[in-house]
Amino acid sequence: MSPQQTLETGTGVRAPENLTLAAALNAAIRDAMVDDPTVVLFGEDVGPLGGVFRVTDGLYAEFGETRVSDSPLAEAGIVGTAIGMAMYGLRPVVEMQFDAFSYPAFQQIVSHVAKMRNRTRGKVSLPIVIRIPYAGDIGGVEHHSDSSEAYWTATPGLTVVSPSNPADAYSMLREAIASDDPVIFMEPKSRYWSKASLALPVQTEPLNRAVVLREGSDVTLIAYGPTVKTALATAEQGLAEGLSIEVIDLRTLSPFDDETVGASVRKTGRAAIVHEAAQFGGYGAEVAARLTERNFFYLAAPILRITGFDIPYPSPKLEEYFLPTPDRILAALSTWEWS
Amino acid sequence: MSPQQTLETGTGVRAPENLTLAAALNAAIRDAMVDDPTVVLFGEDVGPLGGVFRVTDGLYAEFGETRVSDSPLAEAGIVGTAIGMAMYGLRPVVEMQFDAFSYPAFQQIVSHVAKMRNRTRGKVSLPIVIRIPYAGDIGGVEHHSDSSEAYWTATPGLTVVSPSNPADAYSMLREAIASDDPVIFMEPKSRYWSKASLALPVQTEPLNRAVVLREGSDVTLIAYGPTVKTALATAEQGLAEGLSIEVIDLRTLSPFDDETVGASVRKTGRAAIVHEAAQFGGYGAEVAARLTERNFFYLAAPILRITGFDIPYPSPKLEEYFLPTPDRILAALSTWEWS
Amino acid sequence: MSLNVESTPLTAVLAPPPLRLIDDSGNAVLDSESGGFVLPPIETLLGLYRQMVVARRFDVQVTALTRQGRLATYPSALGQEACEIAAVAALAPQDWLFPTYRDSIALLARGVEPKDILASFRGDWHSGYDYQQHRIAPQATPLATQALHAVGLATAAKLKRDDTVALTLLGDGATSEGDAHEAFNFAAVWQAPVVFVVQNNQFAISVPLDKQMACRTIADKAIGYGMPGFYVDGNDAAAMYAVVSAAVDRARNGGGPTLIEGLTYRIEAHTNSDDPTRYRKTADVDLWRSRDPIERLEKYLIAQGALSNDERADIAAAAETLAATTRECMTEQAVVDPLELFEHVYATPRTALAEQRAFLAAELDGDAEASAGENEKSTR
Amino acid sequence: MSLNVESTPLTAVLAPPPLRLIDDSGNAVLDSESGGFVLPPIETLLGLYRQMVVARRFDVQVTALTRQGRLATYPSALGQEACEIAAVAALAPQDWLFPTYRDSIALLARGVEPKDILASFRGDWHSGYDYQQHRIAPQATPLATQALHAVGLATAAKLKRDDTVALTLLGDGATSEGDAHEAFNFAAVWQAPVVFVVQNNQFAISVPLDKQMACRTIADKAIGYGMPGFYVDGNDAAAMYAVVSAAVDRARNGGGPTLIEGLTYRIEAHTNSDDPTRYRKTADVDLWRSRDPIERLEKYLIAQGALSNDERADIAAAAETLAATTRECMTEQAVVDPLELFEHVYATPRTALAEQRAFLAAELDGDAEASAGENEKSTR
Ligand SMILES: Cc1ncc(C[n+]2csc(CCOP(=O)(O)OP(=O)(O)O)c2C)c(N)n1
Ligand SMILES: Cc1ncc(C[n+]2csc(CCOP(=O)(O)OP(=O)(O)O)c2C)c(N)n1
Ligand SMILES: [Mg+2]
Ligand SMILES: [Mg+2]
Repeated sequence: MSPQQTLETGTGVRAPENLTLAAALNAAIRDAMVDDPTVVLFGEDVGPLGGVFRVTDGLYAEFGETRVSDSPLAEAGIVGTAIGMAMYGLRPVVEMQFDAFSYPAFQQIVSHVAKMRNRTRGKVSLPIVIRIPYAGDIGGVEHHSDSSEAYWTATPGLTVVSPSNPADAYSMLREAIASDDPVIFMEPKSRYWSKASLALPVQTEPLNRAVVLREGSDVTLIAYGPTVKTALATAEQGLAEGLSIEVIDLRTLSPFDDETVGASVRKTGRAAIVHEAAQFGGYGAEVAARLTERNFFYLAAPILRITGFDIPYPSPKLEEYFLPTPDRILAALSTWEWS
Repeated sequence: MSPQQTLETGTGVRAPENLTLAAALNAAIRDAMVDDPTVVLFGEDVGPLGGVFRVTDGLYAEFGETRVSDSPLAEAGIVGTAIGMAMYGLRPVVEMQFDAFSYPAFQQIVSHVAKMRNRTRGKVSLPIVIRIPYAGDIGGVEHHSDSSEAYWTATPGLTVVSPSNPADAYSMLREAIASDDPVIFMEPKSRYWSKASLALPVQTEPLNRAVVLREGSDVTLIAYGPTVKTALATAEQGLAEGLSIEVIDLRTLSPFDDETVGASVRKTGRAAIVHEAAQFGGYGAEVAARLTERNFFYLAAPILRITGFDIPYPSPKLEEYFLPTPDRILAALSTWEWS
Repeated sequence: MSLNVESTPLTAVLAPPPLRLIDDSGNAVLDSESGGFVLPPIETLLGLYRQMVVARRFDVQVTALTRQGRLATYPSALGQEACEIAAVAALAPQDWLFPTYRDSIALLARGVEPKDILASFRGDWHSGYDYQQHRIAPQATPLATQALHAVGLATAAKLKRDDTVALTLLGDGATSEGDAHEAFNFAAVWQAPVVFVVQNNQFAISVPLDKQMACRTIADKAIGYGMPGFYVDGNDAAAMYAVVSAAVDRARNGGGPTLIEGLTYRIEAHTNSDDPTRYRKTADVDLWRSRDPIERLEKYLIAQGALSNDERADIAAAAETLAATTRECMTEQAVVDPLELFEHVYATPRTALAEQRAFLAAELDGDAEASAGENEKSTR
Repeated sequence: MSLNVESTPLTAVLAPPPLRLIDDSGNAVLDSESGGFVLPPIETLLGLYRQMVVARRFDVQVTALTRQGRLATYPSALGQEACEIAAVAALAPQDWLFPTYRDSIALLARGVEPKDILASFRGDWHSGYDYQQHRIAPQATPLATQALHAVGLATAAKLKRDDTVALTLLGDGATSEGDAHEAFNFAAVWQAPVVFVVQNNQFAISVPLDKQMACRTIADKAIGYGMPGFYVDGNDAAAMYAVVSAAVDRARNGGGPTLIEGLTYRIEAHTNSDDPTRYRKTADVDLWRSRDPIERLEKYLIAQGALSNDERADIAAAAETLAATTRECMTEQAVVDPLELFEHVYATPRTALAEQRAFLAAELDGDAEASAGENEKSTR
């Protein structure tokens, strides 16, 4: 867990509570809206319903129609109007209902959100947060379990982050909203209901820093979002098999924290990256490629990628075969020649 | 140059001609339309104008409105209707006018074109070719020089190819049109006007095979599309410096030809990949990661990526500083410890 | 001001009453109010009635099974039977249907087996039916995307000079998507033989229509594309059938596309994971329950003496049989083959997928290490 | 058939004549034909005339410079001056403009310097002007995307209770994009203070309007969004000014969005790399040349005795001065700093970009090898 401090906020410090990741996100948006009147929230069903995952529960009632609103059902419209609002000094937080439903907004995100600051030579910043519930393991029907991070991380101009636990969820979302850069905020659906006891407001490590969640000496296991839990379980299981696994939660996917991860890899000499998305062209490729480039002579073995297969995300009955498991990860690690 | 044969086609064998890559593509579409009445062509300005790059020049006059037509100006519409046509037994060839203008079609491509066959358990194939002129080096104003290959290669279900010369342009496009899988056909804009003497119809190596364009013993230099020319120039220049560079033209980006490229890397022990797109999360990451995974113990040095910087494609006055050059590539290679 | 210069703002203009042929009380409307449409023959109405009753029974059954946790999710069309059934009934065998997740009963009406309709909602592969045989595209989830597929297919049929029409079902919310616009426009420009049936059930999950658009009716949108648009009482099966049939005929005869709005109501929650009490009043739901499309048609048929007790019993029996089939198919364990994961992604075999398949096969054989290592070793 | 049930198909219906206040011959139209709009005051018309003449001179000058190879590309607005200038003239200083690549003369009319307008067309960074100061968004290339930005900005202004209006310029072709639909719809639902001015210059590169849409007029599309739509003679600066001004006022006073179509013609090629002889007849171009918007207004002003020879000379002189400035700024060599490449991508500094910047700096210093090696060595 990253070191936690309390954050200055107009909403004051509260007693520790048992909070889900979804509730932590909710609190982060709420506190940001209390602290900064320029923060506005809109998207599909984020108003009275509180979002299909209830992440925006209660915000419509508290802040009213002018700051929290259901938009027409059109994702390019949501992101496109957020751009205009940001140009006029607002800080829009918008929701794409599911990962695959961000695709209609692709042009607005890639050609404008990502590029506006650069094309205006720094004169127009777009402090927009695009929240995207992503990944699977919730028994979702087709198109509801995509992991789209590779699309965003391949796009210069975007900051891409993904929390794995309630404390980070709160802290990272506050920071994302406060950032002058647009942030793609990827929320691991399967972790929405995971809990932690938190005294809000909490401040964890800053964005752009990876965190060593568990120290180990044999292998560096790199994860983010939904697979952090898997990586931690793997480390536990590995211990029983006599393998000391260091687990890193990337937290921010773009930029990549070369310093923290590189140091770990140079220490262990072996690394593997775990994600749900397909392997081919996935985000893990960048992780493996850059760590190898920068640390080749420290490596005792190739960096492995334990990921989803190179197929569309499968139906619920088959997802257990698709998702990386501790067993599969340990099996992969055991293919290295250990000398 | 890949080995060339002539292809059976109703259009007959023609005398050798000096053809540009654009003209070779034009001939490929034409011959495919002559041979197969189910091939139809549509998109923005592909009719009487013959496309902004003249790739479809003369086809409207030859085949008429029912087989070649200008569509309304809407890329999701173009790809979406192509899907319906393919479901009814046609083989649509559609054009996205520039790379960045394929983004409005992103959802149709990623959620449908790529997934239809899988979600229907193989019952519905979509033999669609989506032609995308891509990359820079033509002095294009903003949004006209994107390299989007990483988006498509990260998407299971798509076949992604890019020819680098007129012979491949013809042969690969014919094969793409004949394929029952949807193909993203990426055309290197800066190479449209490069010429070769060809006797059409020509058949080069099949899709999905990379080709060793030039043998060498010290380094494997991997390129595709626009950077193949750069790689060949680098090899030439390297020779003068006493470096024997093997140049591989990938031709097909997804799937990756592990066999051909792996064999070369095992031979040379050193490899580098060159592309125009930004490095972070770019296609080169997959190339470096998988070659390292599979050939780690043959590698004398980390696989290098010589690519565009991690910034949006710059304005014409600055593109010379952005694009990989032989000098930059050779400088990068010289950073390896050579023993 | 010359009226044909300014396109009159309609925001403040009340929507007209929708076209209906049978009113709430089950009486035929006056000829002068029927918009030039005539009541379909009584046997047709009886057929629609039968299908609607059966569909309702299916829908209720599946919702119940979903509450029992037998299905992962089910978007009910309860209350929307007139739109769904009439749309399908208006099609000829060679025509194609492009449905959404909401339109399971449309598939049922076109002859797809319950087990095949429900496959994906149970968590299995998308759908089991043969798309080409049934001429039904897979139920679409990404909103409005299927409308473009329908336009493409219809255009292909036109190019081939086949007399095939494509009909696509859309939700009110889906009309806000860019893809809906592009579909309407391509259809109009290409004069594609396609019929767009928008089921205006007044909600997109929790969002009511007045947050979705400021236009008087969805049908009015047709004007902006230069195609005919019809605003129809979506709980009147007779009207829906008459208007959709006319549109299908027009499309078949080279008259191009039509946009039809059926005004109806989503009685159930959006899906089982939705909580409609958060965004709408029970009183509204009750009001619309009282405007039930099946009851309306039933009253009319009874008044016409066209629905005997025998007939009703027969229909009820058919509905119960289907319900039983539906329950039974839920008890069958779907046979799941993990290795099928790799089978359908490409028509052209891929080495990498063969490798991954072999890896999974070995893992399933309890031989994971050997498998994972193979690749590495073979290349070393 | 009750007319308010069926949205009349308009495909076969001829478009009405567009609204005009001054006819082709330079005469004011009858009050009864002016759609309730009145001619703007003569000083306003004179101001429009001056700006149009100057804009034309600029446009012709830039096209000439482009032919000489001094610019990489230039999309001319020749013949569209009435739309461009009237749209800008109707705005108050606090209002925002969201232009496209075609609308350089609109920027000029809003006070942007030639060198700043032309920067990107010369191959330099996008634009040199200060967006916030001029309240002009960067000229948009991805079609129709800027319309959504305009709606967002207008909505933000409304939320902040500012009396700011956003006006966006769109092409006829761009209205086919999904983003245009979403922009129109969001604007209408949110009652955003935004004005959409579609310059229907009858071509999207080579594609004529009848392949773009089957609707009678683009203005008719407004009906489907519940907002007012106006079909205006885009070569009549008086009418464009009157209608846009009314829309801007309505937006400012809480009346929501308006869609205005200006019917005009693209006299030049799409850009210098286009060859219009492939897709249109010279006779058509000549016809539209004869309907020149500047000549029309000139005739009117002369007939009114409002345009003295001195005034004309003065305007001509201003135009020539601007042309000279424009030529001169083309001779200035833009100072290009390669290291600026890394400066504006993010507000938050990134280590990786600093590394890449250092790499390029070293390369420029002729020290490429040292630089490329640094990273590898430092981590070894
Ligand atoms: C492109 C896209 N965006 C968002 C969603 C998520 N979603 C599923 S159903 C739905 C509401 C659809 O409303 P409507 O079109 O009225 O159809 P209904 O469910 O009422 O039948 C939403 C927002 C989606 N499936 N696709
Ligand atoms: C999304 C997108 N698709 C395609 C293009 C390529 N393109 C540039 S201008 C143009 C035609 C636009 O026509 P219209 O909207 O009528 O504007 P005009 O050029 O006539 O002013 C096209 C297709 C683009 N810029 N953006
Ligand atoms: Mg609905
Ligand atoms: Mg135009």
